[in-house]
Amino acid sequence: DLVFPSLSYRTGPYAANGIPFADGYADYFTLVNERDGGIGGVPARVLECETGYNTEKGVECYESTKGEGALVYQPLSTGITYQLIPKASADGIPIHSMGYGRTSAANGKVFPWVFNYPANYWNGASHAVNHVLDLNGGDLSGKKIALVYHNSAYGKEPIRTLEELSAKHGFELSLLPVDHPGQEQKSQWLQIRREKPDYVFMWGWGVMNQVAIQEAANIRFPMENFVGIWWSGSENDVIPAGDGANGYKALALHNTGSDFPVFDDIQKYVVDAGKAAGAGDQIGTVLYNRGLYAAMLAVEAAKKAQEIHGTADITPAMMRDGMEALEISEESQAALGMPNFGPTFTVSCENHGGPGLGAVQQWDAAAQTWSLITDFGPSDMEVIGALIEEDSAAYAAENGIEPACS
Amino acid sequence: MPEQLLFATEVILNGLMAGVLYALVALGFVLIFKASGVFNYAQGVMALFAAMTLVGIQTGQVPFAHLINTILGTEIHHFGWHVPALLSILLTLGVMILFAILVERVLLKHLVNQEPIILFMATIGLAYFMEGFGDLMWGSDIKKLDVGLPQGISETIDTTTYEWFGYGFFIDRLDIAATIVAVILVISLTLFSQYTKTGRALRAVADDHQAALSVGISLRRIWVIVWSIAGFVALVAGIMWGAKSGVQFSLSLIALKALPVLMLGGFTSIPGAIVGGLIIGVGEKLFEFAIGPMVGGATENWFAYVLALIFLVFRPQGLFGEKIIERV
Amino acid sequence: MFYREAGDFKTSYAADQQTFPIAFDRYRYWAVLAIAIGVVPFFINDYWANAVLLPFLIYAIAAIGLNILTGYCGQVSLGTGGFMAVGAYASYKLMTAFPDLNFVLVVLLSGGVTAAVGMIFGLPSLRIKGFYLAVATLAAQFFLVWLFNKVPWFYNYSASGQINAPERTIFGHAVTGAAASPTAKYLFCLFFVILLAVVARNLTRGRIGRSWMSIRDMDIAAEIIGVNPLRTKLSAFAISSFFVGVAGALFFSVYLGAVEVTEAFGIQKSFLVLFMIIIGGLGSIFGSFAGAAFMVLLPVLLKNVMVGSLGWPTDIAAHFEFIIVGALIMFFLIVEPHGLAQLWRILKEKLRLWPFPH
Amino acid sequence: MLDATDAQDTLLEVKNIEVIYNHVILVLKGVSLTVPKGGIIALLGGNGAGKTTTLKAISNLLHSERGEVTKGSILYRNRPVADLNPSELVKTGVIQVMEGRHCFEHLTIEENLLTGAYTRRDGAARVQEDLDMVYTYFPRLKERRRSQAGYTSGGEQQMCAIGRALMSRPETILLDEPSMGLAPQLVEEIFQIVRDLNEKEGVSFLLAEQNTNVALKYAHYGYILESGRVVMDGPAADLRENPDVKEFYLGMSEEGRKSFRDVRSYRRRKRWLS
Amino acid sequence: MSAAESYVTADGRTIGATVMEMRNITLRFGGVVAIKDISFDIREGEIRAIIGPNGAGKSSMLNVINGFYHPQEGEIWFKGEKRAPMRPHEIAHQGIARTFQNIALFKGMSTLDNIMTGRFTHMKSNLLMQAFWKGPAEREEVENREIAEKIIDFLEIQHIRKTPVGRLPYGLQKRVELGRALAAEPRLLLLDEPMAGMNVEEKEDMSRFILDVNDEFGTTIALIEHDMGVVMDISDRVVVMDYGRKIGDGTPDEVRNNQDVIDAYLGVPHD
Ligand SMILES: Nc1ncnc2c1ncn2[C@@H]1O[C@H](COP(=O)(O)OP(=O)(O)OP(=O)(O)O)[C@@H](O)[C@H]1O
Ligand SMILES: Nc1ncnc2c1ncn2[C@@H]1O[C@H](COP(=O)(O)OP(=O)(O)OP(=O)(O)O)[C@@H](O)[C@H]1O
Ligand SMILES: [Mg+2]
Ligand SMILES: [Mg+2]
Repeated sequence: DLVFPSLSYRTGPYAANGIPFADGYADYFTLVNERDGGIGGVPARVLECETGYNTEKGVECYESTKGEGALVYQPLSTGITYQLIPKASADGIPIHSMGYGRTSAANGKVFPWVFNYPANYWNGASHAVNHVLDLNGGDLSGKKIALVYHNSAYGKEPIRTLEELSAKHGFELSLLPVDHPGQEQKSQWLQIRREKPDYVFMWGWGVMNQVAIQEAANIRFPMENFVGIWWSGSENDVIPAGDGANGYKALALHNTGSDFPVFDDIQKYVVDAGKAAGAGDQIGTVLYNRGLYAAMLAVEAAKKAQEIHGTADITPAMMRDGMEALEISEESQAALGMPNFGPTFTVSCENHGGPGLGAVQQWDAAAQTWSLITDFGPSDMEVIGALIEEDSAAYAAENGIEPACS
Repeated sequence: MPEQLLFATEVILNGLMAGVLYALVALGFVLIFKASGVFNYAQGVMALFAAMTLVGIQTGQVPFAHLINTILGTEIHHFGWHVPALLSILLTLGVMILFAILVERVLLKHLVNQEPIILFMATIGLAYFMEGFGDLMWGSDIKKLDVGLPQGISETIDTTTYEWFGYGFFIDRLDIAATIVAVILVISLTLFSQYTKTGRALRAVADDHQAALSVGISLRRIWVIVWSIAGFVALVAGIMWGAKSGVQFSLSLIALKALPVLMLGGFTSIPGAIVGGLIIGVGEKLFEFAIGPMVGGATENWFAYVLALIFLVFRPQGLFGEKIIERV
Repeated sequence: MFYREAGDFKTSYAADQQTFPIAFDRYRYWAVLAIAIGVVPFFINDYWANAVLLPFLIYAIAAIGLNILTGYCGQVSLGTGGFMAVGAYASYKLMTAFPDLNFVLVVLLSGGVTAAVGMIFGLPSLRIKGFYLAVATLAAQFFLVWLFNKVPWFYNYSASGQINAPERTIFGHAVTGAAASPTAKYLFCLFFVILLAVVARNLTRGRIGRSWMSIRDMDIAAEIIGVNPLRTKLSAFAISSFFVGVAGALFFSVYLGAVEVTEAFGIQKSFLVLFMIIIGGLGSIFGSFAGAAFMVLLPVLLKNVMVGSLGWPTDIAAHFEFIIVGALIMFFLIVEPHGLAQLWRILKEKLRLWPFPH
Repeated sequence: MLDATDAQDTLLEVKNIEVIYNHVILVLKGVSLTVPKGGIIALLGGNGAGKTTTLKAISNLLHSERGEVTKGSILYRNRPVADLNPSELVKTGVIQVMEGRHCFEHLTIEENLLTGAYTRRDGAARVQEDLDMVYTYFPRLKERRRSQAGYTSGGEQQMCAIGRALMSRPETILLDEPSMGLAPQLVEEIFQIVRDLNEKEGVSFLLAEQNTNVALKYAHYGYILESGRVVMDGPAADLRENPDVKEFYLGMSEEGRKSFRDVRSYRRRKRWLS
Repeated sequence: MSAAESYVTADGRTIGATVMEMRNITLRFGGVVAIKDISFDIREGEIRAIIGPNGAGKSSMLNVINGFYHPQEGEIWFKGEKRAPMRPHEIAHQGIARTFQNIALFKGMSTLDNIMTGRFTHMKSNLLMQAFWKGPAEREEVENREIAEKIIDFLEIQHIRKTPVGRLPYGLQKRVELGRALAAEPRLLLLDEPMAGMNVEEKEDMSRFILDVNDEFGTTIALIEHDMGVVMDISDRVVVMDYGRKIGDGTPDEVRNNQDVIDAYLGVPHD
């Protein structure tokens, strides 16, 4: 069988976010097994391992699952991703850090085993800027944008990009770090209240999101001018703030809601059959969908690998080839019962990050739903590409890697 | 008033409010420390557990639903009722008292007369236990806590101050509520510990377990009382913080915000918790306001500790703590 | 009668002052060493090295370090995570600034840097005591982490603030980086463990160790006897931080290979190492090992049993893991408040008398 | 009431107890003794004989020192004390003055004394009366009543500990080395108080005391403990006349009291058993 | 008797010149005056007793001598020099050791380690040498061990050499504490109620140890004790304190017949 480890976190500070993702990830594979009889006829097996968002446990999980023939890792934490990049590269197992992890890993010449399609944090930063550019008719000069970020590697990711973009578009950027866990953000929000930035971006995670949105509502910051990264845009983040969160925006890697044919299948083959990974109440939530989407991409890559290598029983190396040749189109998504679920993209050796398409979703507090308010749009690859080159080159130099495409 | 001064005033006011919230957590530590010399690491987890239980009762959640469903293959989640806020607070209080009794029975009883660090460690074990247990019981999703506390900017203050200074101060109504609750708590607890026989017994126990036993103070009773009160304080803190940020794992980490308060106010002083809280709240907010931007921000966590440290160097027992007796 | 000391006479004080005065203990020690050096390396694989043995060895060093400060000198510290971070970042800066520097030296120098930092943060201990000091050391913890997170120089201006350990070799074998074999990493850490354990043992049984313990047991009396409290406490902070720094350097470079300071060296780490020494036994080198083993191995074991063998869902298993670890901590403290080391000592005393009850 | 064998009035009966510390250290090897109602019983013996341990076993405080009674039984008013926790024991009227003072350091002297009345339910006025009584016994305490006990001198703390026990209006007092660290007149005074309480209020005493001279002067009956065993017992008057007791516990030889300066050979050690 | 000249006692010991002199010492704690304007001296080789009712300020006086308390007024002269304010550990290095009224042993350490700690002021080896336990460190350790063992033999506590002192009965703890103080080979030994909680036999032993130390090593001893028998028998001169004041000073016989002392402390003239 084909082994897909899932380094999940159903405990610890981010459990509330880890659970729906892990459920979605697992349910999709169950669906594929039940409905299609596996991938190319071979059943998929999800090996779940609890990391608690803790790096050391992540290492233990990696070591204990890799021997089982793991095809691709979805580390689900920036820290663990950094951790696994050299290890997995040495072991020849691909990593898919979808929308997180090391951004410059998009450079497949330096990071042959790491993929971060369809979009990464730097794309995200650019999406957010693009969105406010759209709102302002393409001119941001003289505008003020504040970034509220989790004071960690993850939260610091967009800073470089935003700095470049602020130089390019002439907006003023102010940085407001929030320390883990982020329960107290009075200072940051009072500062926002004083300085009245036109827009606030947020790179938050866990309780920090809820508190930020709550505080923004408290100071009556206009919610439609508040844009979070895709990790700051789940139901968990907005519901505690109640009506105050109405109009809050977040970036999206994929579509929202459960209005897709695939969910009928999930209901039929997975939930009704009593095989759902979770309690079933998370289906259709943003993070469940994200888990589902990640699993879908993994399955598609596996199919691709089977196709390339002509064998159903693929190895991690073949899986890598499949990922590198992955193509997601309107049609392929529709065929899976997920029309327009995610952006269309292709992966190549030079570009493991895809084109970096993203959309914006907005919260409707009355209806308790997220919905996309834009199409999947491009990001400023001119700026980002250069940054990726620079950062990956530094990594290559430090680690004596000769960038190349096989 | 010049603008900067207005801003600073607003920061100070909010610092005071934040300080009150820290103090609420610190209070739980102080109670238990004062009464038994135990540094209760589990205080944060207790707050979390109390808040989770409150929400669970209020929304009619089935405890251990996940476990039951996994074992029996059932699909139960909710009882389908909704308990009024006040009743569920009372019920939760009952649960916390039960918890206090259990802690005494299972744990503290066996650790009479041990060194403080051992007792500290035991509460760490307790914290681990409760962390797993609480999650197993109520699930680790984020829960919204709603007992009808007001929230959001206080319009009255905003508009009045706007009329006066041309700049409306931001004060959160939740903070105002917390302040009122905290003041009532602190006053009643101070009176209790200073002027009642039980209060005196509490302090005796903290000094010397064996001697307390020898004069007939029942450690077991005292501990149950104290842990029940601490459970109540944890519940109050859990409600306030839970209303602010939802009920979920990170709630237990608020303990870290309470430690510098504790240090500064003194481990054994109830009023110290409040004063310490206010100083820390104002200090860290002001520092972040004035110096933070120059050094890149996010200074609050460490600055609170450094501030407390500076105070300690001059008063090693904290502002109001009992003097450390050094004699030979 | 399994364990005996009768008939084991000493004819000189030097012999009586050796590390293991009882022959039986000595044999057991050599046996453990022989297995660790001679047998384990042949059976080690990635899983055992990366998931079990490396963390165990490295935490053992940190635990010994903290035990020197807390168990021997009585100064409770919650700054261990911060000091480990100092070791880690020092080794990172040394490795990247001096690529040719011998890696053993890098690790030792990192310990030295940490010792200096530790001494600075040890200064308040002259006035602040007990739990107040414990909380005060949290200032070090938070400040150091903030510093490494904030000042880009420490992480060589990398985009995310992560640091990555470049490859370094000892005798031609890589010990850091992805190419390092589990055996090489294991032996490298083992070398430090043995070296530092012996040093710790020597320090704690002699003049310095006694001065630490005297400060721990009764600081006023110690001072009246002639022990200089400031120097003694600072030396404990320095030595302890040295150990913790070495542990931090190994933790980063050999074990994880990439770390982010807030995640890897947060407050949880400080608590974890403190748990180890209390569970293991304050004031005992053996206890440091026992505690590290307990806190590292138990969760792994529980996980493997519950998820691997019993097939429980991972989240229920994880919750039970907390419940069980917590319950065991309480259970052990109730049975023996002075830790696993004391439990072992009592067992030995019982064995010595066996089959007689007293 | 001088005869300890008078069974119907027995208050406290220790039967052949064995105590082990830490599961391995055997300290008491079969100690039996009786305290009759209204008796003053002295427990004598050298350092480490097990006096303190015996008292702690009676007041149920061993548990917190990781010691346990493994054999034998202790009955107070024919009830096994093992069934009572220390605080219930105090309520039934047994209170212990612990060796080494054990005052509550951070409480003032007066608060210390008041904690002694913790178990009493007979109203503040009665407690106040007893407080005054303690102050008349120990005027020094009255002077220092507002000081934290931790800052008072050794003797003051000793008075405080004794006074605290008196405050509980006990029926039986277990006194562990009451005279330790007290100035000579105070020692006499303390024993006067003991006799007073005994005669006027019928309080019974079990006292472990090193000051054999005084102890035997005031006690009715004595037990001598050596290495965890009772090696001799008898009415106090008889013990005082026993030549061994005279020599080793009272410091008298045939020629009368000898000077400490003249004791040349300290290597001599005669024991009844060991 | 002027301080300068030395004399020989009845039992043949030489009492030398003044080693320590307290001049007009006053010590206050807030409102409490623990010591009020007290002066006295201690001469080389003598056994100087300090007696007085409870709370008279005796222990405080010892604390002043070894620098734990700093008197508000008065001067302390040691070996003919006025002593500057010092930390206790510096004073220990001048050769003053003591025992405590409330036993202050290092509870977690064995008897042997406690006594070895007493040797602290005589040990020099540095950290690095200690870390590798070779050469000078080991040698020094063995040499000092020999001295410690002598003291253990002397005090007859061989059987508890390796027992953690926390477990020892009160009387033995007192003895270990004496051992620890002796290990420092002090010139001036301060003993605070060394015989509290001992029976006559043990007091005899203790007296013997004290006399022997004084005799064999010529150690000067200042002693607080409530057992008048012991004090009268073994001390050369006695200071009597009451309420922080000195009410008597002289040979045992003089003190015993001093009416103030009788009133305040002895009650009846002691035989
Ligand atoms: N907590 C303990 N752990 C181990 N052994 C102990 C403990 N307490 C006492 N002992 C041992 O028990 C024996 C009796 O001690 P105990 O304190 O009862 O003697 P004692 O007669 O009161 O002596 P003293 O007159 O010196 O107070 C001693 O040998 C002592 O070492
Ligand atoms: N650190 C201190 N703070 C406040 N008061 C103190 C302090 N030390 C001693 N005292 C007070 O000073 C007085 C003298 O105390 P000291 O201990 O010297 O008495 P002592 O003569 O040794 O008595 P005893 O024979 O009872 O031991 C006592 O009343 C005591 O309460
Ligand atoms: Mg005793
Ligand atoms: Mg005294």
